[in-house]
Amino acid sequence: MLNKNQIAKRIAKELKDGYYVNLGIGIPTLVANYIPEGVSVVLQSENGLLGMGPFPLEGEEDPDLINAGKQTITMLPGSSIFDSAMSFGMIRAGKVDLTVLGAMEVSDNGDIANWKIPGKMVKGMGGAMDLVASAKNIIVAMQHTNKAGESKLLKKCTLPITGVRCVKKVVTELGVFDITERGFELRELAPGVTIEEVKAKTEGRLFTDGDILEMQG
Amino acid sequence: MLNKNQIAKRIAKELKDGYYVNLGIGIPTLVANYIPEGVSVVLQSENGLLGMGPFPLEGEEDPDLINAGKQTITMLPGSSIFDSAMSFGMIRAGKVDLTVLGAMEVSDNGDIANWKIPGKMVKGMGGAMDLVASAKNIIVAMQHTNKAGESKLLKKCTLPITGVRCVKKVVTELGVFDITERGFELRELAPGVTIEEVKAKTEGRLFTDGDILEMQG
Amino acid sequence: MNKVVINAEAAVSDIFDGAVLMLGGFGLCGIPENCISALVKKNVRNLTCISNNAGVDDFGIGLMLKQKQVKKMISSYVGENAEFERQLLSGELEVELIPQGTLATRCMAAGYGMPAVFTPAGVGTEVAEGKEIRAFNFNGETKEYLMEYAFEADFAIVKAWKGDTLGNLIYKDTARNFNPLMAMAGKVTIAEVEILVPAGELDPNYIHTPGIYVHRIFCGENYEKRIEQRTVRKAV
Amino acid sequence: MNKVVINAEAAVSDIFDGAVLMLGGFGLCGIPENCISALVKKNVRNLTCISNNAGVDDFGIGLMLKQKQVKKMISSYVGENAEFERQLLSGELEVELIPQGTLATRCMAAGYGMPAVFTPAGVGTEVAEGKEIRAFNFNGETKEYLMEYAFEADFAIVKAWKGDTLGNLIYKDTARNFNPLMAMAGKVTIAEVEILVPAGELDPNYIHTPGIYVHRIFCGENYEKRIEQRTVRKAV
Repeated sequence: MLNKNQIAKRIAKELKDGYYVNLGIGIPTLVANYIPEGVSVVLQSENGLLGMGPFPLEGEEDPDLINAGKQTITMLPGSSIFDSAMSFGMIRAGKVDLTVLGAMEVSDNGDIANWKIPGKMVKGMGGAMDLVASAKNIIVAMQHTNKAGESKLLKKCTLPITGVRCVKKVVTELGVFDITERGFELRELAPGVTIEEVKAKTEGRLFTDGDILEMQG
Repeated sequence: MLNKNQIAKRIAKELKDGYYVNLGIGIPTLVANYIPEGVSVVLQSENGLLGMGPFPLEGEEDPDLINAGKQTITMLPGSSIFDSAMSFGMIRAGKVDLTVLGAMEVSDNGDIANWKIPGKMVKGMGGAMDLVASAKNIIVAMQHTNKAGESKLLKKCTLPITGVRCVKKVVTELGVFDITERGFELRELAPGVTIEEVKAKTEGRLFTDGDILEMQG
Repeated sequence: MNKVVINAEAAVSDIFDGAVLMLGGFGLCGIPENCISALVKKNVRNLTCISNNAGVDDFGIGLMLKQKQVKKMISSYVGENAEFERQLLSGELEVELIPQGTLATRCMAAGYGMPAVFTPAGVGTEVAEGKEIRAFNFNGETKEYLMEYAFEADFAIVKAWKGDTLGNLIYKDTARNFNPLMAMAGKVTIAEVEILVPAGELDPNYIHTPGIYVHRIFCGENYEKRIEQRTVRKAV
Repeated sequence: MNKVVINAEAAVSDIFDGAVLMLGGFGLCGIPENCISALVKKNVRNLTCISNNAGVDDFGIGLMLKQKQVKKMISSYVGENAEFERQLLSGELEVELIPQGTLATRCMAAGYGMPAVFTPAGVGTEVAEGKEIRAFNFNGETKEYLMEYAFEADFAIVKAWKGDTLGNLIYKDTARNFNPLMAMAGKVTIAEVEILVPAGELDPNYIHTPGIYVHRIFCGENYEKRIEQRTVRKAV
């Protein structure tokens, strides 16, 4: 079973040189810490920046420079600033190569729910609906089950959905899953995790086809 | 009867302090030479400039700085440069206060034809269709009759039209005409011109209502 | 032509009860602090506020919420505000949540004279309820889009870094965000700037909002520029 | 990540017969001179060219027309070209004339992922024939608009003033025109620049085209920058 940082590290292996990447809040943010050697990517922050760098050093925070999570950040050489319409314009136009998001639920046809829990205060979808409706390549990074131990990989989302048939891959502490016509295809298994455990914790259609690799965190 | 410069000078009296103005090619361009004292306007060039200044001095021409007629120009203090989409965006949004255009024909309901003569090589509408479809306030500056002596103020345009019901005022060498529900209302008469002459040279509905002023070139 | 007004009070003096306002900024970054203070002082009420966020309890639009000046918020994310939550749950406040890109694009549409735009955001979700859905073949695939209308606002209130007396504006870093879009969309657009210069001092090539969109401008003061999530890394 | 190619020949090497190209520029201002020369040399044919103008007889797209490389021009104004006129009248060349603002907006729509836009330009004229017309209440009036589709191009070829190795672009004065719009709209976007600098030398606040839209960039040479209408005033 992998921890959050290992999940992020596994996802980072999906990055290819030259990719433009949008990382959501939570585990996805950690992906930036594990960009493989020799791979150069540009991070987009949907509030209007390409070329997001690490958090600033103490004392170097600039209130005019934040990311989509409202955290103080820095810019790397070659950055560009633009307004929110152009930011979502490039997202809609499919110019962002990879989007990594957290989720509350994912269904076996790629629907995602990550913005609203009925009965709880709704904070808003922010840019999530735009991202999931537009990105060509969406990876969800999340825990396999919720706090009650229930599967988050479902036949059908129970929560209000954020987007339909958009998720391509799910990475959890248990494994790596491609979303296919036939449901979740288990591709990699985390060290120490059995297929039986994955089966028990996956409510949606799950199948394997060919070799299952060991998931490298 | 007024000459081209006097027509331009008369139109310049329509300028109000603070106006953003788009001047077409031909007589409209001359309007810039007669901006009244104390009136400050900003000229838009639809290829992407607000704050167009006069032609450059010999030797100061910059190939990167032209107007919509492809002539070398200058910028005044406070200018701004933008792309063609924003340029026509501000036109469509009604931010340009006054547009002055030439025309081949105007009808008494405000239709304008100024882009195409069947049987002749068609050069294109350029920005004319965008301008006439969007501007709140369009003045046409033109000769009252064509080379064959036929009226250009018509009941109905005979040439392919550029836009419908858009012209608000027509200024010719003979007079100033508002376009109203009842057709061309003669408001001002050029020195030495009689109402009879205007009537004879106007094919569209023409009427007068109240005082007719002398047109000041 | 001179669009300069003396201060925020003068700039917002004719904003009326029941007005529809756009307020620039993302979180607390790039918000029109001076105008918000003036609106609080003026205590104008029943406002509809189009703004990506709703401030925090004691800063930004939160200050107007605290005084119950806001009837309706149109935002993409309103997370950081307890008073907002209280008013919403008690029914005192209406809220319309819309996707962030849709919000941005609907502002831009107004400034570009486009009455409606198409976006895939929200297709298949509750955001699509009651909206016209249309499939287009575009960008290599056939996909459904929602038709979304341009926003229209009585007043757009934005914050820029630099501006000139003709209303030309330049924003700094991610404080740009929604500001240039809203600047284009107001029937009346009010800009507050940190640095106000005479026309001619800004390079025409680097102006983000041409002055034609801006009706009033003033040099703001005492910017607090509060940071919502101060996050730093350790020096290695 | 380095988007730099060695020269124009390398940049256009995979442009194929029958491709749809966008070419930036307004008149002869801001046209991609180096790429046009390379296309002439390559003699690729049956091209569809989306460009506001068609050059003059011996410069700009006129050079490609002379070699009969262009099957179809999509432009708003094609006035200054005798060879163009000859080919058009003889039926060798197809031309589609569309309003300038519509052309610009259809390019932008592609770059912004919007499959269609609405514009009033051409309503009631022959431009509206066969197009969907729709009335909207917007900006204080009810008015008809045409629905126009986003342009899609195999290659967009633009000219900028400065660029960096990540493809970020800055344009100069009115040589900006259609260039940033087309830069956003190409499946492959090629930029030629007068000055090419390492990533990090351009101020992120003043970049007109973010590098995400640009696939190849090179430093052009021997810019002629021909003036179409040299117009001067007398010193007083």
